[in-house]
Amino acid sequence: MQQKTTDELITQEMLLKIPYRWAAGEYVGEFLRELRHSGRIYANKCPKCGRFRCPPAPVCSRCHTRMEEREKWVEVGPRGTLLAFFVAEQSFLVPTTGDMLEIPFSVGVIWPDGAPVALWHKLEETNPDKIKVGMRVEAVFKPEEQRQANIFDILYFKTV
Amino acid sequence: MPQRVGIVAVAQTKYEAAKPRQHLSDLVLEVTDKILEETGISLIDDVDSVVSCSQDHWDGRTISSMPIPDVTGSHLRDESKVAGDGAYAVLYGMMHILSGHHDIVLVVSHCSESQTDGRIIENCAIDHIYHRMLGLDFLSCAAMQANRYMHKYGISREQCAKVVVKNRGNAKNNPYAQAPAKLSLEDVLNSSMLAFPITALDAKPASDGACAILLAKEDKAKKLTDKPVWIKGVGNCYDAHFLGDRDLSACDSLVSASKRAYEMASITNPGKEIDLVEMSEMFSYQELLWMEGLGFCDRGEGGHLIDSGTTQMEGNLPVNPSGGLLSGVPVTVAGMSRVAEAALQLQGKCGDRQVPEAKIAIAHGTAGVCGQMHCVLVLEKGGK
Amino acid sequence: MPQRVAIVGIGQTRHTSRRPDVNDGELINEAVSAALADAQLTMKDIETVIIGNMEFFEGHHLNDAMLVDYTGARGKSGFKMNTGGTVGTMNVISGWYNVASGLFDTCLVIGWEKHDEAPTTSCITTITDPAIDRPYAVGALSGLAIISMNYMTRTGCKVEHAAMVRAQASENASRNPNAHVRDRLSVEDILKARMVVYPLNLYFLCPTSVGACATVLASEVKANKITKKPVWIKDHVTVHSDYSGALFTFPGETRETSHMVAGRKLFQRNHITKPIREIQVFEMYDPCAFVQMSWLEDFGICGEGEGWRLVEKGVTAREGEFPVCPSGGVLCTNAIGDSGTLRVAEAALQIRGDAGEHQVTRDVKTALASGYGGSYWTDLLLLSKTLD
Amino acid sequence: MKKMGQETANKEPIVTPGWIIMPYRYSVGALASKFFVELRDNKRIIGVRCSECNRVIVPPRSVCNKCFRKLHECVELDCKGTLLTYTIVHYTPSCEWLKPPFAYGIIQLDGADTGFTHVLGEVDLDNIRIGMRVEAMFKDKRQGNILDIQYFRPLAGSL
Repeated sequence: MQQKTTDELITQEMLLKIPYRWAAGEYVGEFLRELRHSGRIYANKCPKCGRFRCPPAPVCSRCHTRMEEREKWVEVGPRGTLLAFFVAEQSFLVPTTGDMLEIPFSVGVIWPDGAPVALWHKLEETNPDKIKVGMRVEAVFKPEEQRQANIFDILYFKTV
Repeated sequence: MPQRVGIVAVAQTKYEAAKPRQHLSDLVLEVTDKILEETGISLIDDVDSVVSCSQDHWDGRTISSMPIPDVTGSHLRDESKVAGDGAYAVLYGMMHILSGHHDIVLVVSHCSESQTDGRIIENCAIDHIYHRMLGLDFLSCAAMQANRYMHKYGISREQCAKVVVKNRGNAKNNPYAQAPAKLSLEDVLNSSMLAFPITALDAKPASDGACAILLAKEDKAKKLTDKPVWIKGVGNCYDAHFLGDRDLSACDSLVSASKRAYEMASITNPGKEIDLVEMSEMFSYQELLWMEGLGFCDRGEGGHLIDSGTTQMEGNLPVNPSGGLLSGVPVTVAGMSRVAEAALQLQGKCGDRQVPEAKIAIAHGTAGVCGQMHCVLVLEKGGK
Repeated sequence: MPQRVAIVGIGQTRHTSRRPDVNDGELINEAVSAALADAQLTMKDIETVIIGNMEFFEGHHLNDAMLVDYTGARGKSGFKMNTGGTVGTMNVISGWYNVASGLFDTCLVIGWEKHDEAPTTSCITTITDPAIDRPYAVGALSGLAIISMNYMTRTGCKVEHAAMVRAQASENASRNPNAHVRDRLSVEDILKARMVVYPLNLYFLCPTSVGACATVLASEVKANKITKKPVWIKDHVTVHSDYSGALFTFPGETRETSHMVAGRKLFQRNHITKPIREIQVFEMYDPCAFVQMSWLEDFGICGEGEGWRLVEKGVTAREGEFPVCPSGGVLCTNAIGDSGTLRVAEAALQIRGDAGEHQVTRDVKTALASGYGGSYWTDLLLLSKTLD
Repeated sequence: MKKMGQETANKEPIVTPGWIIMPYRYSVGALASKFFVELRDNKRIIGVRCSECNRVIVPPRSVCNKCFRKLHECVELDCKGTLLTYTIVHYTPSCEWLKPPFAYGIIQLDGADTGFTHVLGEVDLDNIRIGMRVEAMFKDKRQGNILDIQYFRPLAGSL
């Protein structure tokens, strides 16, 4: 067979779309229900070593002690202190939805009043010059009738 | 004699078609805590390393083992993940101990098939250059293997249906089983055809669950339980990936894997020396084909073996007393749950599904299209 | 019986941003063939194949089985690892376990990633929990940005020091033909780059590369027959963190990261009291300029706040007293599944004296290689020229 | 003190629906490119020969998985072959364009030593026989991927 030297290099495009229904589990589920019903953010505390978890968890990740009493959940926030932040100026494809990220998009890591935990959420302020580590922020919830027991029930954290 | 590796305790969740109340970390926590209750050990002080097995595609997460350290006491400790099948995590945990690097290893596996669409996940495991666009998945490929195998050796659909009736029947005595059932051959033959010759009942149902096994070095195993189960032999092997590269009526990689395991366990006549088999049969024809691969009968004799009743509970070589995968066990957990069930048999803890005086058992895990990779473990009853 | 394990063969591909001329398998096969040639072995001499990467970067589920034609694993034992950024070093550690357990005498270890097939940041974002923090993750940049800011506030390190680290890396990479980004950069060029995620500008972060690295491991008995330059894997330690990754230290808590625990454990049980003296080169997994300095301290190579001072004094340069990443490191080359294996391979090349232009000036007997990934996970390996 | 399980047992479990959506761009490599260019431009199926094992491998790969040699020598293969095995699929697969019931088959192309997997078409699903002779049918509009072959159909007069 005559070797026609073909240097055309083929690339093939394939779009992967996998549907998921991720189970949140009892503890994260109850955390999200509370966002919807009471508009409150909850954490729980290890009875043995005192480490907090937000959202609440069934077991302490440090000493493996079970944390099963619902009444012992501690309300945290809605205000808090900013531990860290990033302002994404470059968009990228959001894998869960397939859309491009609307930018500028700023994310804060918030230390809510009441428990030494770190909660990642959206910041209203997107101008990096107006965001400082250590500044005070507050959770802004959707109106109750629009809440759906998911993390978006908190719209964002606004600067206080 | 080098230090042997012992199975000290095993734990399984109930396998169910869907577990919407449990995050993957909850599944692993459930089986981890069952191990702690049974052995009384502390995760932080006694367990040296944790090996998990899970699949990024099935969990919908890159590095899907990231929630595992939280529930296995692995903060600032040794933890790692293998992919493929749970039996490989047992193999890797065993290596942790044989190498002298660790003494006690917890191996865990989980999967929630109900979370996603298995056909798309399996399609992602098929070669992307020449085959993926054709829409192939493990079911359609297995159907082509079944056809080839049954055509070449005259295996009948009734013989395959007998496997389903046996396993779903055995599952009635297994509290962990997802779908025990009293079926007739006609039920299986007449259930809806998925991909000729595989009907709905010929195929493993989708399932959610988790499994955990505690491994220990010989001296520590003897302290932790009076019924240790020794891992006497292990062997694993890959086959070719392209279906056209293989004789689909055979399972060469299972032949090599079991040969290695038997050599290590100095087993010369599997048919005589082995008391029971817990294997990973995703489809009914596979139990017949894998029995040939494991050396319990000659090539093409799988049909006669099921006809002979040898592999029934009352036969002299019960296969899948637990009900096997056909009664519903999640992928990834499959291979590890075979090791767990085989160990329970050798510990005499199987209640109604107990095989009397079982001394040596085979546990088998597989992954990939048409059983492309196999892992075989030979377990031996320890203690008095 | 537990066996001692040596690296007897090393192979890697040229790392670039795109390789349209090869598919995934062919990329891997380039590194495998190079490693076998280096060890003067054929595939028949290999008993088991350990491979690892993150499946979603190329979209292949069970890709160890899918690529057996190219990895040579058909008819052989082996399985796949997946531990995030540390998978490269975990491949080598898994290979060590395969041989040290006595089950096998030779093992082929493969780390690879082909980042030109899918958007990398989008893939990394899927490491998060879908219900809670996936909408707020910006790939791996978020974690690195936190660690960098934390280091600056803790020790007074300046942006200029990070620029020095990156300049040094560019000097090393310019001497390494297999590195991806090889152009020499001055501190000024680096400080002018555009900001990606404060405080990390483009040059403070690693590129996304295409590449593969393979190493052949052998038991003691086999190793001395195969090569006159075996590199012994003396010890390794793996330390993972929980999901929070101990990124923040709250009042009343003492800061303890997985790197600190790994360094302490490894040095203690190998009787290393002054690592900066007793170890001659460190191929660190450094995905960001700041963390290279922060982690020199965390690993216990130097005290708190001394990391950036070492850089200032040129101690960590290729010709310095304690060279760090003479290959250019992850800062100049990052195919995530391959980077960890590459760190071990490059450290081994330094011990063998085969690193060519980027060989360090010191005589190397003992080397360190590290892996980072997941939620602040660590692998740390100690390699040495001799067994004692 | 009520445990979590009792507290939430009667409540609906919270489930997060979502996707993983990822666009992939695969470079198929030099040898596979040659295969697809031949399909697209010349409606030809090529394999690759391993002289060491004296085998012709299709679809072609640049490494022989028996002797691990690099393979370059392309061989043109006939588009006809013998059906090694098949299945009839009654569900919608992950690529929606294939409507059930349809058939897959593995075909031993004349002159090749490995099977070639593809879709069967223009065939009476009840009369597919292992061993029957089939031939490749090409699409009119071809794009350089495996779907340029539309399906394999029974050779006239071979039933």
